[in-house]
Amino acid sequence: MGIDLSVQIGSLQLKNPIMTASGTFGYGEEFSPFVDCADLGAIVVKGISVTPRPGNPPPRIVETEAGMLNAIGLQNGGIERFIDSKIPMLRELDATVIVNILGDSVEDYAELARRLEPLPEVAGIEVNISCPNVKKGGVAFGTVPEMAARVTRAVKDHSSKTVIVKLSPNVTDITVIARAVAEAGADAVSLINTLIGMAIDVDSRRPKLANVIGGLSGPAIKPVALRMVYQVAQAVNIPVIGIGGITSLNDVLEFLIAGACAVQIGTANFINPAVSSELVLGLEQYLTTHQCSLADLIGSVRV
Amino acid sequence: MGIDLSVQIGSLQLKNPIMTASGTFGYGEEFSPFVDCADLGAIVVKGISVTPRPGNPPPRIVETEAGMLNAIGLQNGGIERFIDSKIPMLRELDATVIVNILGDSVEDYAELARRLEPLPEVAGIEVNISCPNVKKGGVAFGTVPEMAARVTRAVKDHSSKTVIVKLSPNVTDITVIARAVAEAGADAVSLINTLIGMAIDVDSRRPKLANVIGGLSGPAIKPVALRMVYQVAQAVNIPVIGIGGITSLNDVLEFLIAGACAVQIGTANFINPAVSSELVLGLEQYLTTHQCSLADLIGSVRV
Amino acid sequence: MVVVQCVEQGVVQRNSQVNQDSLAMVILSPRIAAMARPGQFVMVACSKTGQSPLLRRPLSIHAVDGDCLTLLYRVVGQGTELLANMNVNNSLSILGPLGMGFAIAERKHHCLVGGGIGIAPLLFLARAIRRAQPDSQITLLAGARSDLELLVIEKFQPGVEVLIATDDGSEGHHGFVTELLAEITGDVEVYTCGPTPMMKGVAAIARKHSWGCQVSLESHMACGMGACLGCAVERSGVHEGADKYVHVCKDGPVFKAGEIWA
Amino acid sequence: MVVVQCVEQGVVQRNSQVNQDSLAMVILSPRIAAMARPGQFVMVACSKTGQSPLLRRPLSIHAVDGDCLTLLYRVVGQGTELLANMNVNNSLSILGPLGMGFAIAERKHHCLVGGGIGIAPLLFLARAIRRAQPDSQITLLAGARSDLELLVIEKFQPGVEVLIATDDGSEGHHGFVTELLAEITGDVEVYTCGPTPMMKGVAAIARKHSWGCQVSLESHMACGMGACLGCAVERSGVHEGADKYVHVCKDGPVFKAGEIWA
Ligand SMILES: Cc1cc2nc3c(=O)[nH]c(=O)nc-3n(C[C@H](O)[C@H](O)[C@H](O)COP(=O)(O)OP(=O)(O)OC[C@H]3O[C@@H](n4cnc5c(N)ncnc54)[C@H](O)[C@@H]3O)c2cc1C
Ligand SMILES: Cc1cc2nc3c(=O)[nH]c(=O)nc-3n(C[C@H](O)[C@H](O)[C@H](O)COP(=O)(O)OP(=O)(O)OC[C@H]3O[C@@H](n4cnc5c(N)ncnc54)[C@H](O)[C@@H]3O)c2cc1C
Ligand SMILES: Cc1cc2nc3c(=O)[nH]c(=O)nc-3n(C[C@H](O)[C@H](O)[C@H](O)COP(=O)(O)O)c2cc1C
Ligand SMILES: Cc1cc2nc3c(=O)[nH]c(=O)nc-3n(C[C@H](O)[C@H](O)[C@H](O)COP(=O)(O)O)c2cc1C
Ligand code: FES
Ligand code: FES
Repeated sequence: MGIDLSVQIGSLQLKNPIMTASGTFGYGEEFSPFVDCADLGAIVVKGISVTPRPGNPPPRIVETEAGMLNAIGLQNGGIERFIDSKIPMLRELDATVIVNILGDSVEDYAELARRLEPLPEVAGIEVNISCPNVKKGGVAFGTVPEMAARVTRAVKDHSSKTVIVKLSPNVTDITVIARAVAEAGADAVSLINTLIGMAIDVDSRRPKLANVIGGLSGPAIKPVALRMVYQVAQAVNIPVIGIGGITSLNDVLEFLIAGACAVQIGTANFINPAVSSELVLGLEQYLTTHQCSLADLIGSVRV
Repeated sequence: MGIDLSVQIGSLQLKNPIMTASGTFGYGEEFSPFVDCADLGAIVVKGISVTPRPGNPPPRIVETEAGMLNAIGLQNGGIERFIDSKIPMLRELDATVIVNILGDSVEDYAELARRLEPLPEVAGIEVNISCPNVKKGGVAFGTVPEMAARVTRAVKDHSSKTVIVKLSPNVTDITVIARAVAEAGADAVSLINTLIGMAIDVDSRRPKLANVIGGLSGPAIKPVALRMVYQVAQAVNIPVIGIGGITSLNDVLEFLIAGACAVQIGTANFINPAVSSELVLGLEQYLTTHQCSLADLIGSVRV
Repeated sequence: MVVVQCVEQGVVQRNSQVNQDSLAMVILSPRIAAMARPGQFVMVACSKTGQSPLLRRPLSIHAVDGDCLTLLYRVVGQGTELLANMNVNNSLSILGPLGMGFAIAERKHHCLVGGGIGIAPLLFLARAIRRAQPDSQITLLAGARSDLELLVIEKFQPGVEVLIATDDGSEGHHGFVTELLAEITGDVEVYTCGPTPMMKGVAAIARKHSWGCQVSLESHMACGMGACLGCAVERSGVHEGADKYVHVCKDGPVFKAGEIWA
Repeated sequence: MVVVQCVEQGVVQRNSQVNQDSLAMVILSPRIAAMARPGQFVMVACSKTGQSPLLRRPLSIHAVDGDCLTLLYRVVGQGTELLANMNVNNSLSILGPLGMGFAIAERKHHCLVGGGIGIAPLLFLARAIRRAQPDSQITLLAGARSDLELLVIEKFQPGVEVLIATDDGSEGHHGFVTELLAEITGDVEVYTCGPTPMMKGVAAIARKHSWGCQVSLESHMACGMGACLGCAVERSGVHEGADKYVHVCKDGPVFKAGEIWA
């Protein structure tokens, strides 16, 4: 019998702690030549909104040292098209599917949760609170604890699925937000979303992204992500999912040791499309070689 | 006649906009085999406190992707020793010297400003507000606008020198802090200090830094720094000094175009100890070749 | 159409200068070579995975010879510089083949218009047209700033008529490559790759003559396989919501000109 | 003492394996070679500046021959791996010479104790002692896990008595290198470099005999020249404020044992 890699996130049991990060793995099918999605802990699909969004004008991405900036602008076909055209395909993939949702208002989030509720193909919801609240003058839901809590409650009220709230790192104290959403009923938190960054083309003196600013991801942000995961793991009693620059088995282990009970792979999928399933194998081998259980590892950092 | 590289920061005129960042250039003398400090816009010396500080136990530094974490712990010999043993040496260097100061209380900052006031060798003060306020339970001065403003006022009240307030990036909205210190009388702001990060040694399961967390610097943070400089340059009417991952002439230009009127070189000094004076030459050549003045460049980003 | 890709460890067979700033790299990469179609591209890791630069670089497939791919690339930055420094027997990770290639139209005359390094995907295309339609006419219009920049055009011959335009008149027509299209008539399909202004000009002429016109676009890419949505390019006409943009890596890089420019 | 440093573009003359995981690199680096003293080190850029890994790597000066430096290094991670892949005529940026080296004591007997790769700075030292004090006795005690790990000891001969200890007894004494010190008596100065537990053991024995003892320490470094304060090591005894730590790059890497361990 192999080693037990399963982890519990709310009412959801994942085969293993390796997930893919929203917006970096499409809807899973794009990666089918490289990864059997059924082998992963879960896939988190690209963020879905109530109505379709065109996304930002190009250029949308630019490379930086050990990272990249993106300003995709949350392009997606809306919940309707997602249900009609993506759900049948996701059923075939046989993966544990978590749907990342985003909105301009608390009502948007509630509506999305309600629409996803009847779908057996959807195992959980990841609530992206990095978006600006249109009604509150564009301040991001993720930066004000009360607003983050309200979104969380709205989603929980309309969903019996596992609800993960995805935290923004662009805050003074991420533990305050984490505690607020935990108290509001979140089953887990995932972190971090991208850091806000910018790049300028010196010749044209224009921002390299049409949107001026964008989200920084990749190995460059790993130290910040790991610190926040460590802090949040101390601050809340719900599972923490680590995200940010994870590329290698060593990175996965660092996040688990810091207190994450699962991790998401983002930008690394672009460099090695098979990385997520390689990391499942790598983790299994590591635990076998070191005769160590996943529970032994998680949160085992000695300070 | 060469091109005019001078910039005005408060009452201080710098020869050129290239400075070195506090904590990365010692007290200047360490770099004397590589750089004539008199050629630089200014050197910012390692942070000084009222009483000597031993600093943190080792390990204090760890490398990360395109960056490094440090937890030096503000080691310094205190203001007394600085005046006795470093000022005479700094006089010899013939450099424009800015002294970085740090404290546990508003009174500490005021005291440091008062002690530096009579020294002609000190051209300006850079106020590091990333330190925790011991009296207010350790919340960093740099994260609460009112506290940042109080520190600024205290220093300005005791100093006729140019006062630069150095902002922490570990906040939700850096423009709020920038505006607060500008209103409190700061002559300029410099940003960014390091992002807070962490690294774990997987074998020992211990943090790689004895202090557990540390400050992330280097090319990895450049996109975040540039974004914040751009935002702050829009938000305040005082000069902005850009810091964060600057390594090449292209980086210098990006920060100037984003709205910085000067820059500080930090981690890059470790990789190429002559980089700061090379950048002065590089900038001069660029402006000559492009028949462009410094004023044309600064804040010229077109969005 | 089922698009099949893989990641393959390619082995450099040759990496030689074709002019001052461009090289041709021949890579043993049998799986990708077997699947590739003209107009498709690969994403090349220019450094060992995990090292700088982080992202793979998109490069068109210039030719396929047996188990080998040829890439024709201009050195413009860190990634292509690392490629230029590779030696025979070095290996590099290649992801591909990617995207939708050119559709070989049923036409009497195929007119390939390349500007600068935009000639890269056209050789593979010319060979495929020759094979698929041995009796059709193929013309290459190659544009460059000067004769020093004229890349690999001899590889197109025989079987392809080659017309040249240079900005400085140092070879062929003195002027824009688009001006060479004045000489073309009949039942024509145009396939073009090069700077955007050139391709727009080509597309405008093609529309006037009611020729078919396929354009090969570039865009900054992260994944190369439709997952990141980074490579968006606006479609012509008014489109709502998620249909406002097409994605160069997956919907392209080759598009019908009318889909992009009204 | 005036310490003078420079950054020099060194050119690799030789880079050859000395055992499974260690190499010796000979680098033409005339300015640094001219200034170097035993026990000093250099900071080597393992990649082109600005590329991964970011920081330079500290390596002891193993030998100086004319205009050349030799570095003896063990491959342990990204930086040293890049060094191992360098070829003759490659160039690399070297910052040095750095730090305070060994002080050659006025003694009848100089005892050099190296553990594993810690032998690196001792060859340069042995040669300097031989030159400065041709009549003194020099003994090298070299420790390793097994005979496969015994590095370059033949380079010390003639003129240096060599005693060996291996953990597995595959060569010399079966046991710790510290145990070889039992055979040493007289007016001795000990110079040691290797794993910390070994050096602590050596220092304890030296103190017992009232020998002089100099230890060469390691610490993670960013600048290598006293500017970043990253390489701090705690001093023995109670010291207040900024004097609690010494800095390996500037105050060391060689320290009197008593300054570090009480
Ligand atoms: C589908 C496609 C096919 C291509 N085929 C070829 C070809 O056959 N030969 C050739 O020489 N070039 C081709 N290009 C352009 C080539 O991808 C860029 O020149 C290359 O990525 C530059 O990388 P660099 O690191 O040298 O330059 P840098 O400027 O350092 O690159 C920085 C970043 O910008 C991106 N980038 C820079 N220029 C371009 C560009 N023109 N298009 C897309 N991304 C860019 C890079 O991929 C990288 O992420 C193609 C581009 C696309 C999208
Ligand atoms: C003064 C001094 C002299 C040295 N002389 C030699 C020598 O002659 N031969 C030799 O093989 N090694 C020597 N070392 C150790 C050598 O610096 C490290 O093995 C090397 O830096 C590892 O780099 P890496 O990228 O291969 O390993 P990685 O583990 O990838 O390095 C990661 C980071 O940790 C640092 N690091 C890792 N190990 C050490 C270490 N032991 N000491 C200091 N920093 C470390 C690296 O510099 C780098 O910043 C010396 C160290 C010091 C401080
Ligand atoms: C191209 C791109 C698109 C992304 N889209 C989303 C999204 O739709 N919703 C979301 O919550 N996060 C999104 N993210 C953030 C990632 O899920 C992840 O939090 C972030 O990239 C950090 O992880 P990494 O460093 O491993 O990439 C996106 C990231 C990238 C690079
Ligand atoms: C080793 C080290 C020590 C530092 N010490 C100080 C300090 O004493 N005071 C301060 O305000 N900033 C200090 N900093 C922060 C730098 O001045 C600078 O803000 C930061 O490193 C970002 O710039 P960089 O990416 O160019 O290094 C230190 C940074 C490093 C790397
Ligand atoms: S490059 Fe990722 S979708 Fe096209
Ligand atoms: S390495 Fe910077 S002070 Fe020693």
